[in-house]
Amino acid sequence: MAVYNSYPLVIILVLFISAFAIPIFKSIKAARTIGISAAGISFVLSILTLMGVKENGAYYFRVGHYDAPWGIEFHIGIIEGLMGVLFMTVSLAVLWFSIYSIDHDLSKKKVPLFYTLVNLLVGSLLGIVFSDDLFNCFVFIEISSIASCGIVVVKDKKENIKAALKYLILSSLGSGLVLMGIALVYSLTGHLNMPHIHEALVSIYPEHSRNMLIAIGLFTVGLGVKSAMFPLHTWLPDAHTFAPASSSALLSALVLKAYVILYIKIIHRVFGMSIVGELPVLNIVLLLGAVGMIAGSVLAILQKNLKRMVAYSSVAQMGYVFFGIGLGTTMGLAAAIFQIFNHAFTKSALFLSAGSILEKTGKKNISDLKGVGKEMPFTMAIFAIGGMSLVGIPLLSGFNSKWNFAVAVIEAHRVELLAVVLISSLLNALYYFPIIINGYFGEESLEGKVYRNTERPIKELLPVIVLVLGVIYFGVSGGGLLSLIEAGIPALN
Amino acid sequence: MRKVFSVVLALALIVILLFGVADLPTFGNAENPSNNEVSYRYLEEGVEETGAVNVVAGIILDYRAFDTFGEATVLFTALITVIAVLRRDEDE
Amino acid sequence: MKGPYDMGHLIANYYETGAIILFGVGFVTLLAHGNLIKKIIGMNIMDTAVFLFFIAKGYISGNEAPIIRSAKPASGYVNPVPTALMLTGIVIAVSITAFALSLTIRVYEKYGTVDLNEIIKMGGE
Amino acid sequence: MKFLALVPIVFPMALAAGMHFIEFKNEKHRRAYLFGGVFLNFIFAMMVLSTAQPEMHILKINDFMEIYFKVDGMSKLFLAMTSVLWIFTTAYSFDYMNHEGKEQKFFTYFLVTAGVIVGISLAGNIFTFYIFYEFLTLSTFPLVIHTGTREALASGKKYLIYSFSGATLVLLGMILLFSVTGNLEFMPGGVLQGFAIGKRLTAAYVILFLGFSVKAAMVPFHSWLPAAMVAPTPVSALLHAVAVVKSGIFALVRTTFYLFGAEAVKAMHVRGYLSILIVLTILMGSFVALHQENLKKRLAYSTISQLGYIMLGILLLNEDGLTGALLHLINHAVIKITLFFCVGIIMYRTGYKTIGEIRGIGKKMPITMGCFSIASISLIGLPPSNGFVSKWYLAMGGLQENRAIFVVILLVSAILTAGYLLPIVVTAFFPGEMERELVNKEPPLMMLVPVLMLTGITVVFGLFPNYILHFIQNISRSLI
Amino acid sequence: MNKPAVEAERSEILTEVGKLIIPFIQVFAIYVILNGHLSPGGGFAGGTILGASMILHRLIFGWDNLISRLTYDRVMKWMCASLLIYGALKGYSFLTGGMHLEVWDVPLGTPGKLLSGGFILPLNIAVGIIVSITVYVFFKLFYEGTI
Repeated sequence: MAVYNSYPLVIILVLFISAFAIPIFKSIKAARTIGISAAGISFVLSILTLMGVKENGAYYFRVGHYDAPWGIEFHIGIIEGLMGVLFMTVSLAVLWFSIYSIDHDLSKKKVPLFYTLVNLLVGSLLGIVFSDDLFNCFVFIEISSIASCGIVVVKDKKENIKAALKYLILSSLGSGLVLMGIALVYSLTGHLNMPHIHEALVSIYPEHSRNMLIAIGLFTVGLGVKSAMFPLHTWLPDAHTFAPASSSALLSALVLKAYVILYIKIIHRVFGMSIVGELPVLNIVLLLGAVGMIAGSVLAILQKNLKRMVAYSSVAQMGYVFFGIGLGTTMGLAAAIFQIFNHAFTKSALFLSAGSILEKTGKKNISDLKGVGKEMPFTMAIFAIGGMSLVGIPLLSGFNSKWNFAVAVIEAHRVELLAVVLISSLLNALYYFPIIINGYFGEESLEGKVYRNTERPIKELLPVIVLVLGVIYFGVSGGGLLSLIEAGIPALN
Repeated sequence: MRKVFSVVLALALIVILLFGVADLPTFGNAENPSNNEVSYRYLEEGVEETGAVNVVAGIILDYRAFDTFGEATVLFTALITVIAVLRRDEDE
Repeated sequence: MKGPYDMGHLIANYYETGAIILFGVGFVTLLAHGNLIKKIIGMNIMDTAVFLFFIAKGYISGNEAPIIRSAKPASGYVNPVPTALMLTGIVIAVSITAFALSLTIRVYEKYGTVDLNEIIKMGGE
Repeated sequence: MKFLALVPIVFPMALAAGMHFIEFKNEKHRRAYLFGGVFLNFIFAMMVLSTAQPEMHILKINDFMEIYFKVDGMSKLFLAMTSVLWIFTTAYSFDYMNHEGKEQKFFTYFLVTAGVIVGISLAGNIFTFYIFYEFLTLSTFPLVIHTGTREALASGKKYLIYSFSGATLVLLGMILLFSVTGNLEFMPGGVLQGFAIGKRLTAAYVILFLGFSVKAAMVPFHSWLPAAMVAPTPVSALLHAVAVVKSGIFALVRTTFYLFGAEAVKAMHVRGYLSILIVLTILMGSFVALHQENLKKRLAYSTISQLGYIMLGILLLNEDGLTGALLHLINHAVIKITLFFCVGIIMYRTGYKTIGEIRGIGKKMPITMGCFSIASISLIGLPPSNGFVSKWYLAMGGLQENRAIFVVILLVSAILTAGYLLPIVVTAFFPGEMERELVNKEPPLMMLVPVLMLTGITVVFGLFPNYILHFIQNISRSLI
Repeated sequence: MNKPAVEAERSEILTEVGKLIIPFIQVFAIYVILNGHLSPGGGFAGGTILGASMILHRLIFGWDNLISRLTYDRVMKWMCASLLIYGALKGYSFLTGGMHLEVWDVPLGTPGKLLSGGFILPLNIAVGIIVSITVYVFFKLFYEGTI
C-alpha cells in the first residue's frame, strides 16, 4: 500500500475541510488564501496520484476499515487520475481568475461563501469521479447539485435566482430518477459496489434483462438531465448565462463532465458492455448525441447574447461526448474522454474571456461587440483561439478531438456519421467567426474605439492564458494524452 | 396542453416501472438477493466490529461512514447556499 | 425477458407498486404545476416514493428491527442496509427542499409571484 | 538543417510582427524595410529550394498529423513563381496602398500571407498542406475586407464560408483516404500502390477534388471570387494570379498526381463528370466576362475560365495535358497579374472602374495600356505569345485522349477571351469621338516598373519558352 | 444586534407551557443523541429535536437573551468547529483504515454501555450540533431573513 494510494481521499478531505473552515473567517482575504491553497495542495496531490497510477496501474482504495461489499471503496485508474488532474487544473485557474473578477459580481459578504461553495463543488465532483459505490456517488451528486446551484445564485440578480431554481428543480428530478435506478439495481443484486453489482448482474442477466433495461434508462435520463444531453438541456442556457464568469466556467467545464464520467462508469463498470451491448441503449445515446451536435450549434447561431451563445455551444460539445460514448467502441470512448479534456479547457477559457468582455465593456449582446478586438485585443485573442479550437483549426485541441471522432466513426464502420461531425464543426465556424471578425475588423465598428482602453491587465489574464496554452498543447501533442486515455480504458471495466 | 403532456409522461413512467416491478423478487421474502452476505455480516459481526448495538448507527457511522460524511457536507452546503440566498446584508 | 406479466406479482409486491404509483404522482405534480410550492411538494413526494421503495427492499416478513439485544441469530432481523441508506437520503431531501424553498422566497420577493410560467413569461435579461 | 524550411515561412511573419515595434522615421524607411524583407525572403526560399537534403520532418503528433516539408519539382515551380511575383507586388503596392490607406494593417497580413504561401508550396504531406491551406484563408481574409466597408465585410463573410466549406470537404476526403491507406505523404505516382480502387477511395478523390476546387473557383463554387473584387487591386492580383486560386490548383495537382496517381484516377471513371463541371466553368466564365462593365469583375470571370483550362489539363492525365496545365499555371499568373496591375494603375490615376469611363485613356497612358494590350494578346493565345504555347500543349493533350471536343472548347473560349479583352484595348486606344478631356499622366515609376518587367517576362516566355518548358516536362514525365 | 421587525406579542399561556416543556424537549434531544448507538435515533434525529426546541423557544420567548446570544458568527463558529472535529475524526479513521495502519483507535468498549461504539458517540454529538444549528438557522432565515 503505497502512500499515493490515499491521495484521492486526501484531496477530497482537504477540499471539504477547508470549505468547513472558511466561514469561520469573515475576511475575503483569508477565505481566498484558504480556498486557493487547498486547491493548490489538491492539485499537487492529483498530479502525484496520476504519476503513481501511470507507474503501477489501477488500484482500489477502501475508505475506512472494511473491504468492498461492506465498506466504501475508491477505484483509481488512469482515467480517474487524469480527471483529477483536469478538474484541479481548471478549478485552480478559475479560482486564480476569480481573485480579480469575483468581487465585481458579488457583494462583499458573499465572496467567502463563493469560495466555500467552489471547494465543496470540486470536492464532490472528484468524489463522483473516484467513488466506486453507487449510493456514495449519489450523495456526491446531491452535494454537487446544491453547490452548483449555489455558485449560480451567489450573484443576487433576479435572473440568477430564476435560473438557479430551474436548474435545481430539473437536476433534483434527475437525481430522483438516478436514485430510482439505484433502487432497482439494489433490489436485483443487493449490492452497491460497482464490481460486485457487475458480477451479480452478469450471473442473472438473461431473466432480469427487462429491469436492467429500465435501470439503464433511468440512469441515462437522470444523468442526461444533469449533463445537458440534448433534449434535456433546457436548464443549461439560463444557468450558464447569468452566473458570474468564474461560475459559468466551472459549471460548463467540470460539472457536466463529472456526471458524464459517472455515466461512463455505470455503462462500463456496473453493467458492462457484455450486457449493454445487448440492449438498445447506446444507439439511442448515439442518436441523441448526434442530434445534440447539430441542434446545439443551430440554437447557438440563433442567440444574440454572447454568454448564452457560448452556453448553447456547450450543448453541442456535450453532444460530441455522448456521440463518442454511444459508438460503444474503445476508440469512441477514448475520443469522448479526449473531448472532455478539450471542452473543459476551451470552454472555460471562452467563458472567462467572454466574462471579462462583459465585465469591462458592459455589453452582453453580440451585435454590440463590434470593435471590441481593438479595445481589448488580448482578451479577444484568447476568445478567438478558443473559438478556432472548437471550429477545428489544426494545431488546436478541437481539431485533434474531431479527428479522434472521425477515426472512431470509421473504426465502428459507420462512415455516414462522419458527415455529422464535420457539419457540426462547420456550424461552429458559423457562430464563432462572425464574433471574431466583427471584433477585429470592419471599419465603422472600429471608429471611436480607443486601442486597449478597456483591456484587462495581462496579470489578470494569466490564468486564462494558462488554459489557452493547455488548448494549444493538446492540439500540438494530443497523441500522448490520447494514448494515455486508451491505456486507461481497460481498467474501466 | 403541458398538463396533458406531463400526465401522459408520468403514466408512461408508471407503466414502465410497473413492468419492472412485475418481475422483481417478491416482497418480504428472506431469499431476496438484497438480503445477502452484506447484510448478514452487518447483523452477525456488526456489534463486535463497531461496538454499536444499533446496527443502523453502526452502518451509517462506521461501515458506510463516508456516506454520512457526505451527508453532513450536504447539510453544510445547503446551509451555506440558503445563507447566500436569504441573508440580507445589513451594511448595505 | 419474462413472459406474460402476472399482475398477481404486482399485488404481492404491493409496497413497490404503491411506491411506483406515488413516484408517478410526484412526477406529475413536479411537471404539471407552475406553482413553485407545488413543484417542491411534488419533488418531496417523488423522493418519499423512492424511500418507500428502498425501505421495502429491506423488509423481511416476521423479523424485527436491527437492534441487537438478545442473542437472536442474524436471520431474525430485517436488512439494515436500506434503512441506513434512506437516513442519508432523507437528510439530502431535507436540504434540497430547504434550498428550493429559500429560492422560492427570493423569487417571490423579486418577481411578486411564485408561478414559474409567469416568471418565465416575464423573461429577464 | 531540417528547420531550414521554416525560415522563409517564419521570417515574413516575424517581419510583420516587427513592423509594429519598429518606429519608421519616414515612408522611405518602411518601404526599404518591407522590400528588403521580401527580397531577403526570396533569397531564403531559393536557399531552401537548392538545399541538399530535400526532406524535413518538423513535428509528428501522430501518424496522421505530421508537419513535414519536402522540396520537389512541383514545389520548386510554385515557390519560385510565387516568391518572384511577390516581389513585384510589394513594389507595386507601395504607392497604390499609399492612396488606399491603412498600409500598416495591409502589409502585416501581406507578409503573413507570403509566409503561408511558402508553407503551402513546401508541404510534404496533405496534413501540412491542409494546415497552411486553412491559415491562408485566415490570413487573406483581412486583406479581402481591407476597406472595411459593409460590402467588403459581406463579401469577406462569403469568402470565409466558401473556403471553410471547401476545407471541411478536404478534411473529410483526407480522413477517408487515410482510413484506407494510412499514408498521406505526397509522392510521385501516389500512395495507392497495391490498393484496390474501392468506393471509398473514389469518394475520397471526388470529395477532395470538389473541396479544393472551391478555392480554384470552379463552377458552381466560384461566386466568392468576383465578390472578393472589393479588395484593393494588389490583393485581387494576389488572390487571382498568385496566392489563393493557384494554391487551389496546386492542391489539385498534388492530390491527383502525388496522392492518388494518374493510374488510380483513370481507373475511377469519375473524370467524365468532373470535366463536365470544368467545361461549364470555362464557357460560363468567358460568357459572363463578356458583359461585365466593371474591369476588375471582367478580369475575375476571365480568371475563372482560365483556371478551367488548367483543371482540364490536369484531368486529361497525360503528359502533354499536364505540361500545358503547369505551363498555363505560370503564364496565367504572370499575365493576369500584369492585367490587374494595369487596371489598378488606371484606378489609381483616374478612379475609373468601368469600360465606358476609360474611353481614350490609351493616349494618356500609352505604356500602361500598351502593356495591357500585350498581356491580353498573350492571354488570348495568339502566337508567338506564351499563352499560345500552353494552350498548344493543352490541345495536344486533348487530342491524345482523342477528345477533339476539348480542342473545340479551347478555340471557342479563346475567341471569347478576345471578345472580352480586346474591347478594352480598342476603347482605350480608339475612342472615336472624345467625350471628356483626360489630364492624367503615367503613374509613378514604382508602379510602372513592375508592370513593364512583368510584360517583359510575358514576352520572353512567349518567344523562348524552352527553358521553363523543359523543366515542366521533366516534372510531368516523372508523374505520368 | 438590532431587534428583528417580526415580534409576536407574548401570551401568558404560551410562556408558561414553554417554560414547562422546552427543557424536557431539550433533555430528550440530548438523550437521543447520546444513545444513538444503543437505540433508534442518533445525531440526526436528536439534532432535529434540539433544533425544534430552539425554534419553539424563539417563537414563544421571542427576542430574549438566549436567542440574542446566538449571533451569526457564534453560530457559524459552532457549526464549523463541530464539522471540523467530525472531519478530523472521520478523516483519521478513513486514512488509517484505508492504509491498513495499525495505529491507536478508540476502544470499542462493551456493547450496550453508553461509552461504547468507538467514534460513534462523539460523531453523534458533532452531528447533533450540526443538525440542530442547521435547522435553527433555516428557520431563522426563513422567518426573519437574518441571523
